[in-house]
Amino acid sequence: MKYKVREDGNVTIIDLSGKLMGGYDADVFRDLVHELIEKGRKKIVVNLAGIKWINSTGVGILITGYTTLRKNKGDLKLLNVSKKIESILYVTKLNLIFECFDDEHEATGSYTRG
Amino acid sequence: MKYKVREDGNVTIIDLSGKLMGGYDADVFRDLVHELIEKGRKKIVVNLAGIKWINSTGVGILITGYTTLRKNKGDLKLLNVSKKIESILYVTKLNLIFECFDDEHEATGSYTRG
Amino acid sequence: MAEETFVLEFPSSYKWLNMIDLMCTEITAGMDFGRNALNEISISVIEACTNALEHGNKCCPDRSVMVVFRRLEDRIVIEVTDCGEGFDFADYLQHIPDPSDIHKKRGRGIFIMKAMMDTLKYEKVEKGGMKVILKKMTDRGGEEGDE
Amino acid sequence: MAEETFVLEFPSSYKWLNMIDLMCTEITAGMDFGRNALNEISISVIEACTNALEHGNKCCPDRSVMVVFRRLEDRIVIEVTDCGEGFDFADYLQHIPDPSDIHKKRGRGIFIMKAMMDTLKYEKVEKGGMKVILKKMTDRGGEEGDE
Ligand SMILES: Nc1ncnc2c1ncn2[C@@H]1O[C@H](COP(=O)(O)OP(=O)(O)O)[C@@H](O)[C@H]1O
Ligand SMILES: Nc1ncnc2c1ncn2[C@@H]1O[C@H](COP(=O)(O)OP(=O)(O)O)[C@@H](O)[C@H]1O
Repeated sequence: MKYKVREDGNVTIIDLSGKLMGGYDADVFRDLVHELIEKGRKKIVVNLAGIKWINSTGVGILITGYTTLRKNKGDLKLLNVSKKIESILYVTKLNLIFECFDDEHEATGSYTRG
Repeated sequence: MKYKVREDGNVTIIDLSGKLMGGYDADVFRDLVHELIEKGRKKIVVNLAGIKWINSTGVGILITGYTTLRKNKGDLKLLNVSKKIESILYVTKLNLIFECFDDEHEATGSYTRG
Repeated sequence: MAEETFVLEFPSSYKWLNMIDLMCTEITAGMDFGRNALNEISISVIEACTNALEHGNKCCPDRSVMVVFRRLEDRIVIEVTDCGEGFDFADYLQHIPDPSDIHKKRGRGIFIMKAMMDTLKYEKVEKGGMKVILKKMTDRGGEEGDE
Repeated sequence: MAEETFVLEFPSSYKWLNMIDLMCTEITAGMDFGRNALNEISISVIEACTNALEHGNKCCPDRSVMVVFRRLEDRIVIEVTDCGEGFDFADYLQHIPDPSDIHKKRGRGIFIMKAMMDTLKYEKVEKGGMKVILKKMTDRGGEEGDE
């Protein structure tokens, strides 16, 4: 997994790319989320467009990020969820947890509207 | 292997796609060349842009087409030769036989100039 | 058409999972599966291989994971074998934790395989490791004659 | 890093050659090979597998081809084994026909492998078939200590 962090107003966009799975990726993503929370940037959109693939552990990484942010009065929303990721979210019912968007403006806009 | 036949003036362009290798493909390509010769269309450009890959037998198919056309006072030139195909042609010295082009207009133009 | 069998052995590292994915895609191409079903097979194979290399082989690079694909007219059967200690699958399969529990980091792999494939079975192999057997019927194959 | 070994068995049909190509690309990725060398390896593996399934296994779908990839720091070694009758490779290797002969439809595979890899060796396996062993040193590995 690789990532880039961008800002759009008070929303932070994390562009993930490569493979999202257990082990090392989990630590990297957890540290990133903590760092952003410390900076007061708690409105996160995770852009999955560059994710080649993901497994259940990768979804676990996202859900851990989500719970951490929610505890800190922030949120984590998903952008560009592929069919594969969607079906993992669907069978695990995590689709009911994550807000998902296909359009970046809609994703960031959902925070300012909210 | 799949193919489409197009005409540009008196030059015939064969767009090949998929995999070019022995067996069935050899028969299909031989029949196609014979058919074109019978129609009097002997100036051929084989466009390899859509070829996912090729092996030495595939190159053999092209060289057989070439010799058949030359015997009938025609020619067979190659368009969009990938790096992989190029290196097969290179080690077998068949690059000295085939005229290769990266640009379709140049390939067809080479016949009208000649 | 008779059964077509493919065997792959690879070292226990995450970095080869993409290769398994590509292989799975090539093998299942042209079978009577819809796009969703193909995704489900590929996701399940990755989950099975992840468990094998991680829980089974403890990511030890000189232990390999073996994957067998059996491609039949009406179904695909995939067996993934590791050389680990095994686990109490009978017990686990009876008490699979709720995958929608957001406080759990892990523990969704077996649930996903079970939900996405028609059959999920575990066996202990002689040498000690686990073999997980996944099966999915094609659209034509229907649901009949399982187990 | 120690040797990483991959084993693949697949049915004798041309349609699986693309899968071998993908696998070869994944395995050699990240090794110290330039783009040309990677192409040469992939072309050679395809030639070896084509010969194995065609001349060795006579395209019989229930005979399989076995490919072993050994990925080392300084080289890749690839062994392709079939279950055919074998052939007189010693004689053939001494009289490889001219590959630039435009009147020949076929007969360029072995020449290509020999030209593109650092070592090409043939062995007869016990059960009767042929094993061809291909080796290529990485850019760092250099040319030394061969055979
Ligand atoms: N091949 C295996 N060898 C040993 N233990 C396994 C194996 N597969 C699964 N397990 C056990 O079953 C548990 C649940 O697996 P799973 O549902 O895939 O979730 P996760 O892998 O995220 O823990 C694992 O934590 C592990 O204890
Ligand atoms: N695995 C094999 N088993 C039996 N014969 C083989 C094998 N590989 C090569 N040969 C023999 O060597 C010949 C030359 O092979 P090659 O140079 O690859 O050209 P081609 O396959 O186009 O004939 C083949 O025609 C075949 O007779």
